[in-house]
Amino acid sequence: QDAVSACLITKTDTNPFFVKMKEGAEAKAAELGVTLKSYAGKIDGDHESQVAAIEACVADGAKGILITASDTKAIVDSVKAARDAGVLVIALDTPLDPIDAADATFATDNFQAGLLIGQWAKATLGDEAANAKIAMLDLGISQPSVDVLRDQGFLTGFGIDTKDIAKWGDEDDPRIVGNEVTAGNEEGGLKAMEALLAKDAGINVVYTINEPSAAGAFEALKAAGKEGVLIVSVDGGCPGVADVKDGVIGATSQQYPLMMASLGVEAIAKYAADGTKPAPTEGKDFFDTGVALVTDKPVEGVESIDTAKGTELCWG
Amino acid sequence: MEPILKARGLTKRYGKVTALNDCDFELMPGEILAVIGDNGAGKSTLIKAISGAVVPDEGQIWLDGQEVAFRTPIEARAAGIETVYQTLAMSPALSIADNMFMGRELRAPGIMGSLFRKLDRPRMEKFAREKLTELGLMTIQNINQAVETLSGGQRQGVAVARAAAFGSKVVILDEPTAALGVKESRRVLELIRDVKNRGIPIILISHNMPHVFEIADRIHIHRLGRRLCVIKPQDYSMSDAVAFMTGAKLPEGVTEVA
Amino acid sequence: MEPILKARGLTKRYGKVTALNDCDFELMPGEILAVIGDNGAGKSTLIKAISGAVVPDEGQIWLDGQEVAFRTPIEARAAGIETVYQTLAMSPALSIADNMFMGRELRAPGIMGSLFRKLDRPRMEKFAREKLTELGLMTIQNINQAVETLSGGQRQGVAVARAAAFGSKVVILDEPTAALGVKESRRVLELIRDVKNRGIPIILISHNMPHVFEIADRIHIHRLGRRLCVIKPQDYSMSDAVAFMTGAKLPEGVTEVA
Amino acid sequence: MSNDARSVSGSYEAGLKGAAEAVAEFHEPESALKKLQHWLHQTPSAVPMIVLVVALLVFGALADNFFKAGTLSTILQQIAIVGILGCAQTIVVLTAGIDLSVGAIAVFSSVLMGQITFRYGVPAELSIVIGLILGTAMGALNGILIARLRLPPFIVTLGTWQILLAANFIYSANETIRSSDIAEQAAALQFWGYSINPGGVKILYAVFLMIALVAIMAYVLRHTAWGRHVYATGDDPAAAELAGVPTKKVLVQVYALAGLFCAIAGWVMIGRFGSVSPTASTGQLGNIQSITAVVIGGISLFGGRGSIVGMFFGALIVGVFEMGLRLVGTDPQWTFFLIGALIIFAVAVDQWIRKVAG
Amino acid sequence: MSNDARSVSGSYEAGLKGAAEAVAEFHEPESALKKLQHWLHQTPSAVPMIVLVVALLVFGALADNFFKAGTLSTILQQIAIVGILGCAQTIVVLTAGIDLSVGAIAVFSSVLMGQITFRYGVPAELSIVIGLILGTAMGALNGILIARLRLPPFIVTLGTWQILLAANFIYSANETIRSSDIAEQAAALQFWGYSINPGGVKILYAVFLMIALVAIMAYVLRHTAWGRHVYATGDDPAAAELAGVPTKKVLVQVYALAGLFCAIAGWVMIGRFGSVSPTASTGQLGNIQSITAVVIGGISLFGGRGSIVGMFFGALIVGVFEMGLRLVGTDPQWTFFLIGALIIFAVAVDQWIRKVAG
Ligand SMILES: Nc1ncnc2c1ncn2[C@@H]1O[C@H](COP(=O)(O)OP(=O)(O)OP(=O)(O)O)[C@@H](O)[C@H]1O
Ligand SMILES: Nc1ncnc2c1ncn2[C@@H]1O[C@H](COP(=O)(O)OP(=O)(O)OP(=O)(O)O)[C@@H](O)[C@H]1O
Ligand SMILES: [Mg+2]
Ligand SMILES: [Mg+2]
Repeated sequence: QDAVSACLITKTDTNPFFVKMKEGAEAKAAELGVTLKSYAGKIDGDHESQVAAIEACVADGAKGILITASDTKAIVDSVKAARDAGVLVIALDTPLDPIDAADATFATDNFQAGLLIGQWAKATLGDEAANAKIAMLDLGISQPSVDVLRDQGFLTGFGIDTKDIAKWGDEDDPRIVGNEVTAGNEEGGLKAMEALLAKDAGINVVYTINEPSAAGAFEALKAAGKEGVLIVSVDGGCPGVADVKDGVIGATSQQYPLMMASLGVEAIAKYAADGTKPAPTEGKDFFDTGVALVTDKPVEGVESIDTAKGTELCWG
Repeated sequence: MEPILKARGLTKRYGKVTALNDCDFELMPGEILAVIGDNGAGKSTLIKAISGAVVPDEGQIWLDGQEVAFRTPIEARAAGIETVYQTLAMSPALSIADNMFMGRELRAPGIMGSLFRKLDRPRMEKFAREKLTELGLMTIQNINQAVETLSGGQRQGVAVARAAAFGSKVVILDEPTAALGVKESRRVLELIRDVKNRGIPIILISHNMPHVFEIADRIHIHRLGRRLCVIKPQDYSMSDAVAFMTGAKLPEGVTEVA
Repeated sequence: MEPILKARGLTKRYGKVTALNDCDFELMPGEILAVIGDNGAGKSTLIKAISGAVVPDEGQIWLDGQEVAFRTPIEARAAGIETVYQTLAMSPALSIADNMFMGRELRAPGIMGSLFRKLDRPRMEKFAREKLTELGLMTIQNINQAVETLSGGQRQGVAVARAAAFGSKVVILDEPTAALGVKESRRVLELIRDVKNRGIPIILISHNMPHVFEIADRIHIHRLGRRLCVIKPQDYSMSDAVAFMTGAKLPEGVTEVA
Repeated sequence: MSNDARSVSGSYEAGLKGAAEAVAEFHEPESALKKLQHWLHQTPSAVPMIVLVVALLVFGALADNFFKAGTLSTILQQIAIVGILGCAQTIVVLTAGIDLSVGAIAVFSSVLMGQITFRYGVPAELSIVIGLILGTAMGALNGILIARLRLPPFIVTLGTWQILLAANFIYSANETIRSSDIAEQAAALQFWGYSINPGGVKILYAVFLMIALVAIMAYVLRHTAWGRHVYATGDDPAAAELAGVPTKKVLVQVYALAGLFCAIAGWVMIGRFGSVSPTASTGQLGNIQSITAVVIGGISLFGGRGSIVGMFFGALIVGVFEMGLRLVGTDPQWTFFLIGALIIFAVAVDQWIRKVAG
Repeated sequence: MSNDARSVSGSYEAGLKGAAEAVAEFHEPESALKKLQHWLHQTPSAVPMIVLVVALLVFGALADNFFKAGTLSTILQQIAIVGILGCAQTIVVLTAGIDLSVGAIAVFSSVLMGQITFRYGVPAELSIVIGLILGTAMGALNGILIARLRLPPFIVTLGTWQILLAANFIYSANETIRSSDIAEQAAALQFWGYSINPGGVKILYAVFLMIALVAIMAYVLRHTAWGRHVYATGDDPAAAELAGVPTKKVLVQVYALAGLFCAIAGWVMIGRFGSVSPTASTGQLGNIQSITAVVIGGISLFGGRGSIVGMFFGALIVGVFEMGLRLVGTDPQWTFFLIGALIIFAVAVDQWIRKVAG
């Protein structure tokens, strides 16, 4: 059998982020002549479907697996079983815990992504930051790692004590009006924002887990006549960047899923050809595909790119 | 005279059980035909086959000389065959009036009825009350009572009243007096006579020999899934009929088919 | 002689309907007591109150001189009161044998029974077959047939056989022959006599006057939710009894309470 | 020979002469309490209403901001979609069925309306009509599988739920249509998101639509033959069939109408969220939310019993609990926990009142 | 005067003398087809078995790697948890109930076993026992609410599902316990993840456990009084109560036993995944997965009909479809779509065979 076969396992296949990641991987695979099969969890945080997918890949004789793990600790055993069977496993987007459980990691630093928007929001508010009223729109009550990292990164960047850094919602800073979950879509963002506005109409900073929930939150704010509220988000998808451009979102941290995916496919093709494994970025224990803050209102001390550049780099 | 309802070779199998076995049947215009037979002889299955509640595996049915093949009770009803099933066929949670008019509800006059399709509740209730009064079922306190709150006998009364009120060609009654008291049974018999006097023929399944012999014009004796014979009550005694249907004796000219 | 079962002042209301209205009741040892009355008079409610299927709002019950208050039919059964309800109380999807032994299954002998709690199917089936044969219900082809595949009459036969087989203190039968054929009804009457001969008293609700007058030692006439009177069949004619229960006449010494 | 028969019956039926014809009437003391009990018994939606009022009072006492007009109108707009899906679920549940696909139909319909407008350049009004028709067709598909092939509703709609949701993602390529694009080019899609503002309190058109649908369906179910047939079909399908109800036809109609309601809910979603998103949570959770409203509203899952007004109160109870708990300030995990407890509690209270009311 | 009675009955019952006593027997041509039909009718689990075999053959033909021992044993290990949850769901569904909380009980039990060991230093064996007891208690809570307060199972378990899932997240603080820590300090937790390897094919202990539980429950349901009572309770609860079945007790026992099975499934989850993860998706999806297995297995959601062996085949069918579609290489959305279609198809085939076998 000549064709190299590879698997891509994403957290879900409904979130545009992973959809684009898959498209990037497929394009690269077609280019390199790799057979790519994709799998995904059924819901956010669906760890068991990922285990089943790894098992199916091994049964299918895949050469390599690209995985964005839903549960970075729990997946380790299955990954080990696959590696023992001679499969190259590359973690995408989210490092495993421990990070060396995978052969390589092509990831964004989600904490860094949160940190950037936190710093930006703080700098934008200036002195007002001390009296800010912050709405936190998170992902889900099961608190998957990406959810925690972005949330706690934002708070750190904003200068708020995160208490337990492994958990959101335990903070007691009075500036936080409340945490609500959004499932990462417009509907969730809207409802969560409505509820928090009922609680405190004076909210002036809104952290959102991703851009769709930010768009939902904006609808609620608009309906309440509060269009000037500062919304920050993470992802960097093209609609999200457009929303930054339109002023819906103040700033967003852009990530690069297509790059992760195509790098991953290349690495598997290389491994199949000559058995070499990819190396991490210098000074880090993973290959960082980077994160950039996209905003048209840059602030002192936080590096950023404008929406024109963001649109160029955006992933769908 | 031509039979109003005729069946030939009806057969119905339930898995291993053959409930109807090449059964023939005839109902003459204007008559009361009783169907008697042991428990499990297949009487209910026979009338279900005739009224569309069961589709026979084999056999043909003619109504008024026309071959018919009802696939649902609704089709049979549309052809004028009204049936009281042994299981009564009522919606327990609905009211007496709703049940009586199920499937042929009256609509309010004027625009409310034609456009908004509003039911004419007062008229339906009045009609239901009248019919029940005729049957002496005025012990029912409230015409809007749910059927599930009625006693077994009261329920049966409602079912009989429904069939008698709406039957136009044939009325079929499967053990209509089984759960009824003496007074109520008598009323049902009177009602059956009324229906007959309106010129409508009736099929009556019953285990009550005195009633059968009192009211029937002819008696269809059913045994082991088929018609054994048809007798006139004037020609035989009740004990002969009982002997025939239980297999103790054979009517003349019939050799039992095991 | 003390009554084996006695009730005083039983009252049961269903919403607006008062089904039992300060009703008294007595059953003597070894007797067959018939309960007759119009449809909806409250007969079924009375025996449900006695057998624990319904908890009366007011009133007391004594069994063998001891006051009892059954909250479930299981408690009444444990006390030896076995009942055939008008609705039969069968699990349609289960077999005849399973239904007959519901709640008092036999376990296999030896370790299979004691440790693994295995049912003794062969013994249960044999017993069920015997009891049904006694009732002449051998037209049932397969003792493992689901009850839902039986005809109405066959189902009733199974229920009666169950009660007769297990009743130890009192057997209650609510219209046991309503759906039965002539032959099968006769068998049930014989069975009732057998049970009586075993010394067990029986409460029989029936609308069949000839049967009642043939078999009952005393007749409890129920009217409008309460006991109107108790008569002996020798002392009155059937038409008197019918007249009493329908309100056409009043027995001596009773003034009707509306 | 038949004279023996006549004499047999005659022998005792003679006693019938002069039998009483009076109705057995039991006059009860008509105390106020009795009247209340009777009313509760006759009005199945009364119990959830009482639970609702109590919930309102409790949260009003606990949270300062609760009894503001803005909060209350927010609650109404938050339940608008669930309320409309609940109309669909109610008629299905009344037939002893269940529809797990309501949310999927709603989301897919909204995606269809959006994509037909933006992908093919069809005028928005026409897209809406097409979307409504397609939603109805999806419901009818459920109905045909259930009525014609006699498959259990739970499993059919479990299947179509997955099918429609997957089709929704595949067709839309997971792409969201942005609010600003819709507002510019296809404002009709956002119609139900408009509002009136009497005295500064914003009330969405969607809220009026939900109330109107509930009212219409309450009328249809109570006062038309079709409504009675829906109840009869759910009560005892075999009996209904024998009594002359075309149960199969009724079932297909019920599921098709449910599909239409879902498609309407899909349209309302666009107005409410501004954008068209295939990932809307309603696709996953709409079924559970609508069933919860239906059951808290006192409609029996075994069919044939309950009222659509009860469903409306059921949806409101959940909405009030959710908003109330948020205002009281519990963290999302605890909110989730408490809503679970309160669902059980609401139904327990319902059951208890019914029992007391006898 | 009663002599007139005797004469009345006597007047026609004389005809009874010499009545036939023969059983009405209808001898049918016992063709092979008839025998097959009869067997299909008598064996409710036969139909899912046939569907399964067909599915196996189809995927065997489509995917090269399908008919490898490794693939088949992988399928078995993938359905182990659903199969055990399916045992819980089966007994509940047989009583005409439904248990939406099975997955939540399983995940919470596994978290309890893990946390009790690691947080409080309790020996793993004891933690397991405590976990099993607590799981049983959660099930019993469902049972008590349903049997004593007469609340609908759907709504009770909908409530406890949310409550237990939230409690699970709160109690565990969303923390995963790593596989390597468990292997070192509490190997008993991972017991069911061990395997035998005959001929190099790995078969997990968990697979044997699932098969054993199905076999035991098949025996219990078929051959013990308690099993019959479960069926009777689901068939017609009012009739069962009148016939002497302590239906309330049975219900509480059924839900408690279901809770125990779920806790066992939780223990198995630790073995299978190595780690203890409160976010395991079984908590969210376990109920739908187990209900799917139950319904494809031919068990009626209205209670009283079906066999647990059917559920086992139902779980296998889903497992085979999922694995087969993965190997054929369909994309996840299409897999999702096709599984939806296949659920409906499997039940339609089942229904059709039953009808033909009539
Ligand atoms: N739905 C069914 N499934 C299987 N067997 C059935 C079904 N309906 C009837 N049977 C069988 O068919 C036979 C005839 O039943 P049927 O109900 O027609 O008898 P019947 O003469 O009406 O008896 P009864 O006087 O007791 O009402 C019986 O042996 C019964 O067990
Ligand atoms: N569950 C119930 N809910 C409401 N009303 C009921 C209920 N059960 C019985 N009733 C009412 O109580 C009265 C007495 O009913 P019951 O069944 O005891 O009569 P019965 O004497 O047995 O009549 P039958 O001879 O017809 O069986 C009737 O008016 C009936 O409508
Ligand atoms: Mg019959
Ligand atoms: Mg009665």
